[in-house]
Amino acid sequence: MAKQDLIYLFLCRADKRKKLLTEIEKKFPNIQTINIHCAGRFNPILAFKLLQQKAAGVILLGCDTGDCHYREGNLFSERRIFLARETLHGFGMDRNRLQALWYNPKQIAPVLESLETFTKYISNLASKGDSI
Amino acid sequence: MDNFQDNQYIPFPSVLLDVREENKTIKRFLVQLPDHLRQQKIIPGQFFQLSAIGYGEIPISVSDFDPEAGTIMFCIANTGSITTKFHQLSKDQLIGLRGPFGNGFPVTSFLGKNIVLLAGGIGLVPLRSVVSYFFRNPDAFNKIEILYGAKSTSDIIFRNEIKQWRLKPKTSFKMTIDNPEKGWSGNTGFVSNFLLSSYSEKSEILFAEDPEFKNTKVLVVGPPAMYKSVFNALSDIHFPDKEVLLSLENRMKCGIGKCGHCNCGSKYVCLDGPIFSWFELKNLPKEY
Amino acid sequence: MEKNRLNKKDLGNFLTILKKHYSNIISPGLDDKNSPVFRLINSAQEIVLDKITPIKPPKEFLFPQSEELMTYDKNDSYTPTRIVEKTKFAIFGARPCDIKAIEYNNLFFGNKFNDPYYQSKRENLLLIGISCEFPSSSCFCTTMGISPVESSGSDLFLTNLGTDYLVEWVSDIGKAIQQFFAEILTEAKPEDEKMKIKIEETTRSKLVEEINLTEIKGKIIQTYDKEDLWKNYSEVCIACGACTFNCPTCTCFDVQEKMESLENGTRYRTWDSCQFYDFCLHASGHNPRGTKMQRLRQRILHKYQYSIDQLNQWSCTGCGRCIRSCPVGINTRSILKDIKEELHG
Amino acid sequence: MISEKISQQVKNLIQQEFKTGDVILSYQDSGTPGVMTPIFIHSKEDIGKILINSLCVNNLAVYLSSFFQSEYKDIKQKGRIIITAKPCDAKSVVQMISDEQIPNEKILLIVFECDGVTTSRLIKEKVNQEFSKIDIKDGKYIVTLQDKQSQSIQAEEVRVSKCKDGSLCDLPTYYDYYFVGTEKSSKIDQHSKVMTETPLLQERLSRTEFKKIVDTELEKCIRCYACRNICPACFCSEKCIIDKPKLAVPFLDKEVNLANNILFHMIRFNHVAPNCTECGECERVCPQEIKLSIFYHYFNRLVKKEFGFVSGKSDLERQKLLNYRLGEELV
Repeated sequence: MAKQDLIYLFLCRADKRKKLLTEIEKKFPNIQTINIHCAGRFNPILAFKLLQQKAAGVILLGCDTGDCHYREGNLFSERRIFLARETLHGFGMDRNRLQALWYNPKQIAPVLESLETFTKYISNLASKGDSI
Repeated sequence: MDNFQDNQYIPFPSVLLDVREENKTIKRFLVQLPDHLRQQKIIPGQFFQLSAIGYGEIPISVSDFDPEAGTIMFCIANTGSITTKFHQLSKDQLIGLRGPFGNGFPVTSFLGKNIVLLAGGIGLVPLRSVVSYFFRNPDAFNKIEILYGAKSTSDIIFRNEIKQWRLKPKTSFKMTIDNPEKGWSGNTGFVSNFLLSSYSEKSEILFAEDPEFKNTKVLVVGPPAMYKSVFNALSDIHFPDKEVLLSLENRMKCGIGKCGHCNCGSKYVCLDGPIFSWFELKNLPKEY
Repeated sequence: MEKNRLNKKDLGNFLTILKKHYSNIISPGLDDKNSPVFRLINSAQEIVLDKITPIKPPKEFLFPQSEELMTYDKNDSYTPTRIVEKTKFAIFGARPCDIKAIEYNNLFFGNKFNDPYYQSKRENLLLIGISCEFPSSSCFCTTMGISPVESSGSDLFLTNLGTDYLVEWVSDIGKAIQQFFAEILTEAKPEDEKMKIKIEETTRSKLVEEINLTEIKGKIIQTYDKEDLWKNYSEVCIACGACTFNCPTCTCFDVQEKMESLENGTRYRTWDSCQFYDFCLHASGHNPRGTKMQRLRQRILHKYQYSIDQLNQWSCTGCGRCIRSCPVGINTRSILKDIKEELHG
Repeated sequence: MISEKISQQVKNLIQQEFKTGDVILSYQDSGTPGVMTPIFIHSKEDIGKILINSLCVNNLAVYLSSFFQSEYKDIKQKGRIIITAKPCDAKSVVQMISDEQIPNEKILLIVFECDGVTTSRLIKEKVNQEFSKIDIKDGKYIVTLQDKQSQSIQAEEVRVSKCKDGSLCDLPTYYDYYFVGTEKSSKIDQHSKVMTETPLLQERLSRTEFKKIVDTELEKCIRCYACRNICPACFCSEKCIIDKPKLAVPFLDKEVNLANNILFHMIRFNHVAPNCTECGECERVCPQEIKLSIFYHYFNRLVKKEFGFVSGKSDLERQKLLNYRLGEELV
């Protein structure tokens, strides 16, 4: 798959979210899912590396604020993601290539919807010739 | 220069004929030699650069070489990232092979000599190639004594070979493990104990056969800590330092004296070594 | 040795003729911050010779920072492919220190085992030297026994005579291409040689200092155990690779593999520095040169002792780049002075 | 100009404070004209070597963490560390204390007033040639050129970029001694806001234009890691993710190309963003003259604006990015 539309999705406890995973696989062939234990374990430099070498976009999908299995993991991550997005901007990249979504695990539709918007946004960037 | 074989950086794909577990960290790899290497002389003590293709290259010394069958054997301990990859390989897969590099033991000069082999842990691997050279050429030496020290019983390698060695003529084999263990009736303590005149099972060659050290060579391979105790013991009995040969290991990348990683003073371990005499080692900086 | 004069106005023509035979011409030019840098040039106007020598030596054109050694792919049963450089190129305006460094590298890469990647580039190189008139305050070439107007090692060698260049055809390759430039060359005059000597004197007077190393040549290893001497400098050292990466004779490299996918990838080599902690770190965790003191000593002893043992040459040409690039101002000259003092009490 | 008087006073104080086992971190002449080099002093006799003047541009805070980290076992510290610092360097020290990299009680921080430092590179640019000697006299640099001619330069003409305004010159929140008394040169304009208010390239240019600048700058990088190793905020030493040798596939390929270079600098700035005190050392030491200031200014303002945190100015508060308490408000 070409770099310009490959998207990596870091999914908090993906092994427990079979239904969502199958939906994503069916609908978005260009999304590669990576299982992580908690959104708080997400290291932004992984996103930098992916964006620099392989992917056009990176999403982190974690639990809603307050729902975190480890109480505050996603709150740490939120700050980190903020800084990471600004880092992208600081190096002349589109900060929206890195997104964090916080969702309620029971609702799948809004997730798919935001993934849809994100893929569209990324392919739009590619068509404008905005390379990383 | 368009001759493919001129480029020393290019490995030759070679088939793994057999992969066997020696102990929990060491695996034995039997490799089919590429055609052009079959005619080449491979001296015991030399090393090859093996590539786990896609991951990187490591220098590994030859542990056995069968010129008739065209096979070569390596033993690899699982210590770093690339050796881990090697341990995941299995029969019939390909690895890259480049070499042989280094000087090797001067086996042809051992004619009529007594040889004492001191091996600590995985140090038995390069010395094994010397042993099998001798068994293939029984006239090349007078007598050999193999002194082997392992950390524990579970770390012992080449168990089958050791059984055969014990039965060979002109050969004696002694071994020890570092600490006493249940079910182990043999020697305990470091391998350097065999060199102490007060030790009950001291080396036969050094103390009985040739106590003047006129016709004896000592070959030592092991971890740096072992060298220290062995050298202490050897200097206590005033063994001549020029007759002691040992093998150094350093990080290397190219194997041909270009990358600059393995140097020890003005010597490159890959070109001038890996076999040095104790005498040479005394003049080298302590950077090994 | 035959000599000619070349009018400076004809430098453009000189390059045009040169370009017919050597498609790429590399010369000191200016970068976006007006600092001199060796780069590809297209016209005589881009050449800048009245500045100090660029901080990055021309070794990168013979020994690139990252260079592919081979590629492999699964379908092809891991058969590696080889890449050979075939473009002819010329380095214009290399100073004697850089020429001598390339000469050393030729010796090093050809020693015992041939390095085909280096040699294939070296064979395609035409080295055009120039007398050095603009030494930096860190230069010490005369200490290493190199004259600022020394031509040996180059193919042809220029000296600035004011309106003209004195052109010396040094090597066989240089002599062979002399005929192509017949139209723009004039005969050299007897006084040109005197001018060259005068330039040498002026340049020598501009150097900050010259240390006489003849007495300590080959004896520097005796300072190996003088840890206090090394610690004076290594405590300050931050263990970066600036000195080694900018050194024209530093040739250490690391070999790494890069997977494009599970099926194919490349093996490449890339500059490595003996000042890095992981330079000789064993897989077991043992590090033969684990302290900064050992690594700094290794660099200095390699330059001034080990290379003498191996190839009977200093592997330092006194270009002063290590001093210029050192973030903390470690002065190689004062290390040499300290060594000398140590050896002579 | 940092006066000889200060240099002498600092020396006198160190004489009094020094006890066996202590290490003094200060400056001395390197022997290269116009370049000062740090010095580690272990014995009382060497205190005379100390020389402090307006060429002391190095930030000595970088050496502090090495005393308390594993790699450099040979200099594990028993006594105190007596460190001489300019007010801007002192901020790095304070920041390291608040990052718990160095214990407060092991440091004797001697700060001296400074009104701008310079580097030999700037002086060379100013006189547009090489020189063989520099004397400092009456608030001027007297430069002896290679042809033995001399030229004098006013201090304020060649100040390094961080000295353009006084944002780093104020007194640090923590210090042991502070010496005042600069002489004979115009003081840095404390009210100037050059550093804090000049629009950033990231804001001034469109993203594609800015990206081009980033690419041309970082293309030159040779990854000698001088910027990382000179940085007082980069205190991971040999544990740095970039050269972790034990990883099967290295996180960052050693191959030097634009993508890897950008990745290296992204990782570095992302990591040091909350600790960077804008000391400017990374830009100064770069042998390829990469303008790293376009990045660290950006990150510093960002952290200040979004987290209200100015590194090096608060002693106790650890950065918010590293710390989270339940109920605390996010970004």
